Amino acid sequence: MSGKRKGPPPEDVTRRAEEGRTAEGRDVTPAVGRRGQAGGWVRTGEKVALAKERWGDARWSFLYDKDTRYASASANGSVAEAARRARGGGEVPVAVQGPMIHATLWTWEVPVYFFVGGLAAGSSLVSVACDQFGDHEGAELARKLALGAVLPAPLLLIADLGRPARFLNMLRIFKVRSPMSMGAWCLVAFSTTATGAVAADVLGFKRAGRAAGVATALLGSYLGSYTGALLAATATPLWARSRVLLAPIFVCTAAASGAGANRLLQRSGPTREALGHLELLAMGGKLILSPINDRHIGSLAEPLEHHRAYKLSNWAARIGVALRLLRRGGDVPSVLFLASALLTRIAWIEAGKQSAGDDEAVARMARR
Amino acid sequence: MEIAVQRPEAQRMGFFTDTTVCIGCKACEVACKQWNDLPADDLRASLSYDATRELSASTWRHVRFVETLRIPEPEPTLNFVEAALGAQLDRWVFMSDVCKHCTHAGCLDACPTGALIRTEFETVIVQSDVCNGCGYCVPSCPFGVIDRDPYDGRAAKCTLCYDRLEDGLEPACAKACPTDSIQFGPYEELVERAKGRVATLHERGLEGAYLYGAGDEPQDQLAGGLGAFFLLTEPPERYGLPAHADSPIQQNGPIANATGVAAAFVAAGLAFGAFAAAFRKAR
Amino acid sequence: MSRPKPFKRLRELPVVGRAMDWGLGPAAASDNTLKAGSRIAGLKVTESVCPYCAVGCGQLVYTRDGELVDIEGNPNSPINQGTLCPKGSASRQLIQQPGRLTKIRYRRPGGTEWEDLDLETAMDMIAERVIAARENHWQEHDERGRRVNRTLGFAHLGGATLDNEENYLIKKLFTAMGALQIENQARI
Amino acid sequence: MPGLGTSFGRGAATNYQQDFQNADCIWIQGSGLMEAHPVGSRWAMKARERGAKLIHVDPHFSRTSAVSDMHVPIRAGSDIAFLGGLIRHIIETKSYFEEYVVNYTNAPHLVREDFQDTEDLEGLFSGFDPEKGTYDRTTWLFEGMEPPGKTSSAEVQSTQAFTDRTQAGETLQQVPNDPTLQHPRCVFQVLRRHYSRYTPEMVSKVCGIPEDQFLKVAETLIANSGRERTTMLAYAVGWTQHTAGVQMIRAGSIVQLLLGNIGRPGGGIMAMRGHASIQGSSDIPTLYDLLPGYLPMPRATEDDQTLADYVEAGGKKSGWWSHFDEYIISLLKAWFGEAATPENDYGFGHLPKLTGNHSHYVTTLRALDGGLDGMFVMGQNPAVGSQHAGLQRRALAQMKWLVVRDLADLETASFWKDSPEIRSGEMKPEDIQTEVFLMPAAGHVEKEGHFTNTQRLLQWRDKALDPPGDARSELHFVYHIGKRIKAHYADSTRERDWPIRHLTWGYREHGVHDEPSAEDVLREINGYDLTTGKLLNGFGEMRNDGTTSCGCWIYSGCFADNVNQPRRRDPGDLNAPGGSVSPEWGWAWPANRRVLYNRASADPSGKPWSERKKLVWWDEEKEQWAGYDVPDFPPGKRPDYKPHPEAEGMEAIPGSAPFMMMPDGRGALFSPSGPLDAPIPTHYEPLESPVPNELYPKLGANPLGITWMRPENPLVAEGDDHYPLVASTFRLTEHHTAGPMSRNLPWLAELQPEMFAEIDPVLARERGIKDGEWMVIETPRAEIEARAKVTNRVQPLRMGERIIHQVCLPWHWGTFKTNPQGVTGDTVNDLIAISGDPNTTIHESKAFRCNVRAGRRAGETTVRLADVDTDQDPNDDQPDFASKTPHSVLGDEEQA
Repeated sequence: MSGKRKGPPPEDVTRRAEEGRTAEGRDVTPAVGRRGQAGGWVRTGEKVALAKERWGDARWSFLYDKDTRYASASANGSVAEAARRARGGGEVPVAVQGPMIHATLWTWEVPVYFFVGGLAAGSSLVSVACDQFGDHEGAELARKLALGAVLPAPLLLIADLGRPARFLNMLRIFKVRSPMSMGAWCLVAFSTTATGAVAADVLGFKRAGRAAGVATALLGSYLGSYTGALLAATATPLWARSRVLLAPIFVCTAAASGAGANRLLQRSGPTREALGHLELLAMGGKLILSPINDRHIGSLAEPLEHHRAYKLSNWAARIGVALRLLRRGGDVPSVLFLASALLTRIAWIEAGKQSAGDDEAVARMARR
Repeated sequence: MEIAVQRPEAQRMGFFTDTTVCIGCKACEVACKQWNDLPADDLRASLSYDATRELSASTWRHVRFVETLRIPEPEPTLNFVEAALGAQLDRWVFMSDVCKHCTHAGCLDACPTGALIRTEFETVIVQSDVCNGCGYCVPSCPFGVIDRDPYDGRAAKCTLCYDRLEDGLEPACAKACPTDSIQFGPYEELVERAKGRVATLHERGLEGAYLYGAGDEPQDQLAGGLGAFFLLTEPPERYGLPAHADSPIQQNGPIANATGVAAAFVAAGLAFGAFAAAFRKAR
Repeated sequence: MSRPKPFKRLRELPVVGRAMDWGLGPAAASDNTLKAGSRIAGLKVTESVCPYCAVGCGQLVYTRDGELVDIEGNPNSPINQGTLCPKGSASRQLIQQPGRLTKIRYRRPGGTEWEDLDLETAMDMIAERVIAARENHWQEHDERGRRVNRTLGFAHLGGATLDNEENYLIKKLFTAMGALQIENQARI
Repeated sequence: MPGLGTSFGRGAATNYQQDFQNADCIWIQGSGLMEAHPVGSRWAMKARERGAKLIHVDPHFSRTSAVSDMHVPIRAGSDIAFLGGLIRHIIETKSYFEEYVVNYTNAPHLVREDFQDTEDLEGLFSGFDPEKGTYDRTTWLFEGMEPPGKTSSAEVQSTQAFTDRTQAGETLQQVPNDPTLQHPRCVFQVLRRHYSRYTPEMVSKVCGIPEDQFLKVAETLIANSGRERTTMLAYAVGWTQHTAGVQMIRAGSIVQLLLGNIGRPGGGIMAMRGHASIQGSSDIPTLYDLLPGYLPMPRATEDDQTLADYVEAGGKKSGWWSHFDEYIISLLKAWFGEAATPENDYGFGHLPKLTGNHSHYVTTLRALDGGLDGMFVMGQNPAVGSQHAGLQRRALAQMKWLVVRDLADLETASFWKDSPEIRSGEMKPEDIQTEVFLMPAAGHVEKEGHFTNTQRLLQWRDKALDPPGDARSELHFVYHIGKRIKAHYADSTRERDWPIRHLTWGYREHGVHDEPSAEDVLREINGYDLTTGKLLNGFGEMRNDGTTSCGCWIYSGCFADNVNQPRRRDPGDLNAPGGSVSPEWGWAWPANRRVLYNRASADPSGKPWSERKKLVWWDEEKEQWAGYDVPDFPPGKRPDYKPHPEAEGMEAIPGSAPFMMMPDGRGALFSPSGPLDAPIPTHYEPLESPVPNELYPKLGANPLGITWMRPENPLVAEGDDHYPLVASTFRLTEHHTAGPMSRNLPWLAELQPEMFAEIDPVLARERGIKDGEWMVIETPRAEIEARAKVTNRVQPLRMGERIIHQVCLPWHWGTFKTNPQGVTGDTVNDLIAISGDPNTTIHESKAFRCNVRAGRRAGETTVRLADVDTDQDPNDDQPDFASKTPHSVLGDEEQA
């Protein structure tokens, strides 16, 4: 099922059709259910009439009691062995009858968020490097860019939520285990330090600005990489099997997009050149890592390899790299790298959906 | 510990779904919807006798109809007629699928809001008053169980009737199941009984019977052991189940995070290198 | 197949290991969860029988202030022992179904739409019509002169989900009126 | 259920559902037990886990087959050939339970010398009248017997349906017999000869069942019957809905008698009935031909002119029916109270009299011809659920008024607004003069009362809440209409109004809606001793002098000790020996017996046949029958009791004869004056069969099968190759009958949203039909569309050289829904002709001819009937009923 549906759910249509209908002494609202929750939890502390306490009604079983040959009292060791027989082996022995797993429901907001997050992370890195090498003006610009890039991120994330009004629940707990939780916290922290850094810059607290920039960059190292880890830590075969290289690939594109965006805006010659090197290296990294990953995961990569956005992203990267190596095209390669970064993320998300829908692939992955 | 609700006397509870006594009646699906007051899904043309097709945010029990009957290839030969005449109609298997309430629960690990928790019965539930519908749990379930409702926006799945358990009632599906294919009880007892069942079936010659999700050696466990486990007679893929599974976060998270952060530092190194080179040249 | 060893190892580490469980545990439990309980606790229960097939499953009907809350199987019944089939499980929806009639609908001859009718009026009208049908089609004797005291002017077709008490009164009243064409599902 | 009634004495399931668990083999035929009765099958599944074998004989592989050990695909409608094959196999291999057969069945009785079998007369028995198409059954009697009553058998034919008015006037203990079973005219030998040609090869040829598979079934049944083991047979409408339906049940009964399975735990025959109280609605019948307790509705013949005539014709000198007079007099006392006196025959003369068949289909045709003013439809949906539903809808349009009572709107109430005929333009609302009252009914939890389930168990429902708005129970409706009618006639002095004026109607009212007391009605059903005013404790206390009243004699005792017995709710200790009987849960008729004829669970000397299968036995110390169940036998009658030759009533039943409802106390292998169409079941093809009758090529279908030769009811003509396929209908777990109780409930509708048809891959390929796509099913009556399910669950059958394809149709859909989440679909009953079994007038929906093609239907379903001219005299209800078989019978052949 696709992510979200417009309009009222069918049962609400049914219910509304009967609105206003009354009957003496009785509620005649039809019982057609409500979504998203288990109906009516109430603790009264009272007993349930005609039910045996402590799950007594479920006692084994009413049906297959000792007067049947349902189960022998003692199991031999063959039980684990039987399961191993059925579940073992590298090949799927039968035709798969799916569906196996659910694909992600994320729509365009998520890859765009991944993109801007990566861009922001890359920019934060650029700002530290600029500071380090004395281009403080460039650093300030990079910090502004990082802030500018990260500002729409929460909006994108909120827009993607099923219940946007509950965005703050993201900060209800701090869950190290969950990349989504860590990512949300990281985004908050990153936004805070990035805002602080820019504010300090603007107010003239140079040192504070730089320090905040360093902190932002440190957070950026996670912001730029966790998105890949987030995908890899799911059951979607394409992502899960890419667990080693997916985050590095995302880091590459993050760095390239950060560098590319900065390069388009920076004025200092050396900085621009350095950024040119960086985006080249980063994109080159992506162009090297991606095929390695694709080969590593074999046929699971097919939905990705066949995805138009993926092909486009690769071509954009290749042409950009070629132009850059040939020292042609001026700012065109940077634009291409930015496009490639965005397309890469779109491709990975969309291909992931296809991958999860491929029951054979899911079954195969689980066998190996 | 993971357990969010602390009650001293609580113990692990689970489902044992024995497909060898399932008659495919779908009582569990309806009993679940009745108790949990869930709506009907959008209508879909049915495959086999299965119009529900999969577990969803509003279908927490789902009976799979496993067709082992193959329709012969439509070759216009006499053999085709012969094959159809001689087709062996001995297997049509039904399996009531449900949330597995994994020991290593992918959805629970993934949830950023704490909406998903482990209860005192060691079951995994979504707290509907917390969930903000981020959707991360959906691809994080290796069994395709949890889903986000397309209209409501929140994720929802089987709670093993948490509210009923609190009052000492058995879950609605297990209670309704006319042939006790769905059995409910304290986990350890349930596993012992299930093992005994497998042994009995083996004695009767049904060598293919096995437990899916319980009774395994530690290295073979599915997601650390399933709170709701199954007795199956065909390879798991026939039921849309993976042969192996674990919480994807526990399986892939550390590695993916490590390589990601490492890559970020490599990128930082490269950035510094690029700047160093450029600035050296400029100087 | 790969196992989650790194995670397990991480979790066993002294400080980091603890961190891996942050966000889980009691802090995550919500108010709604802590007050969870079945909504039928303390409610009035009535013992009933499923209206669908002839198996005769016992049902427990839980009501709160005259409103239906839940119908499930009666564990005491030796027939179903608390279980129900999908239809029986849906019987709350049968009672609270969308489109459930609560008012009489009347369609006049040649009418194109339903009209409303008061219950008492409808009962009077129906009684009038049955009486008329009886009178108009009364047969004292058949064509061979044998006494038959009957009317073939109206008929009854009953479902087999009617109570025996209801069927008894139907048979009794209509037979006394001389009606013969009293039939039910048993033949259909 | 005359099939069971004429075989054993009572037309009801012999055992109880929990007793499945005690069976060693469960043989399911003509029933989708797991699909249609999921909770009943709970006990079959338990039996399986106790080692029992499950056999499912059915045209298609269903969920029932999936959990059975064996699925035997059979051509729909060929069951008697299969059953006859079993009978032959059991006899020829001497696998019958000899001691049981000799002592408990009529196998030793000698049949009259002039009896001629189908084997001599090419498919007919002696006594066939080709003019009338009926049998004079005199020659079927046992040696020395006289035909019962004064009425000619043709007239019996026209009025007898569903009654157990059988073997009247017989006194049988003097029937010459041969306990060695060797006499050529003894029933056993007659049976043997009758089935001699039902060989495995013939079974294969007729039913399409491979010989080895047939033999495997036979061997399994035999291996699981006898002293130590029992087999239970479960059937349902898969047997009753045939023009030879009663004979199918009879054949199954014969198998169970030969194997010695009746009256024993885990044995017997479970008639799996389809509706909550369908057993109850035969016991307390809303059926034209019965009064409560299976007393026959009086006929206009000389047999029934006076009470004395009626009792003489209906009662029997021996066996339980010798109490006949007590039952009818007590019923009249219950209905007419003080006004019923010996002087006025207790008002018997005022009862309306039958002159012919007034069953549902006859009434429908009468309505169609404009002969019916109005109809009450309560909890029924004939516009979908009755056969030839298109005809039903057209008939509704001819009535002056229609009262429909249900929980929600449905096809029958809205036929004038939304039906295939309205959509096709054939009928216009403006032209339909039917006045319709659609009355909201109360649901099962909104009223109190009791249902009688498939095992004769009366179970009381308490009322949980008030019905909403103007919704009322049927009890309320009938009671208050009754009050109005009584008021209208209160001052009448006309003779014809006597029954209304004197009808007892004094039920207490309670609640805001003045609901009559259901318990008061139940008390009346139970009966009173009018001398003391106390409730009767059972039918044993009833008298024939007008001092007792009872609304339904078989239910007498249900309010014993002034306790609402159906409301008892103690299941007892289920794990105790015999604990599965649960005698304190509800109340079963008769006399709370859970296994009928359970005297047969003990051997002739009164000892259980085996320890494993003990249920009821003679306790020598206490000098009475004892056991886990209430003995279905006079409690103090010694097993060695031998009646005096002149004995009458129950005195005439020997202590070793377990079937005390039968005049001779024995189970009927041969039924001399039971069913109208055969004393021993014979294979007849369905009315519409694509194959000739292999056994009786000159005959084809049941020569007594009822059909209506009218232009609106066209049948496939013999030799018409346009309809080469066999269609059969079946039920799905997810829906209930004609659908109003399930199609509009979103929770159920989503589970089976669409009408579908199951066909085999070979047929699909031939017709270019693809799985999941649309297909059309066509008969001379209509064409409907459905989603194709191409599956091996339906197999083409090889019958000799012929290959037959079957089309299996679930029938729950109709074209109207009350809410957006409901589902609709074409109505299968539009396809099916009206027809009838001669004994019951139950139609044949389980086997009829059809054709299929890919695609959607061209117009509305029954548009082909739009131009059929109906020109019949509505009062001409006699002639068109008389059975006319579309197949040639011998008489025609001879003329030709």
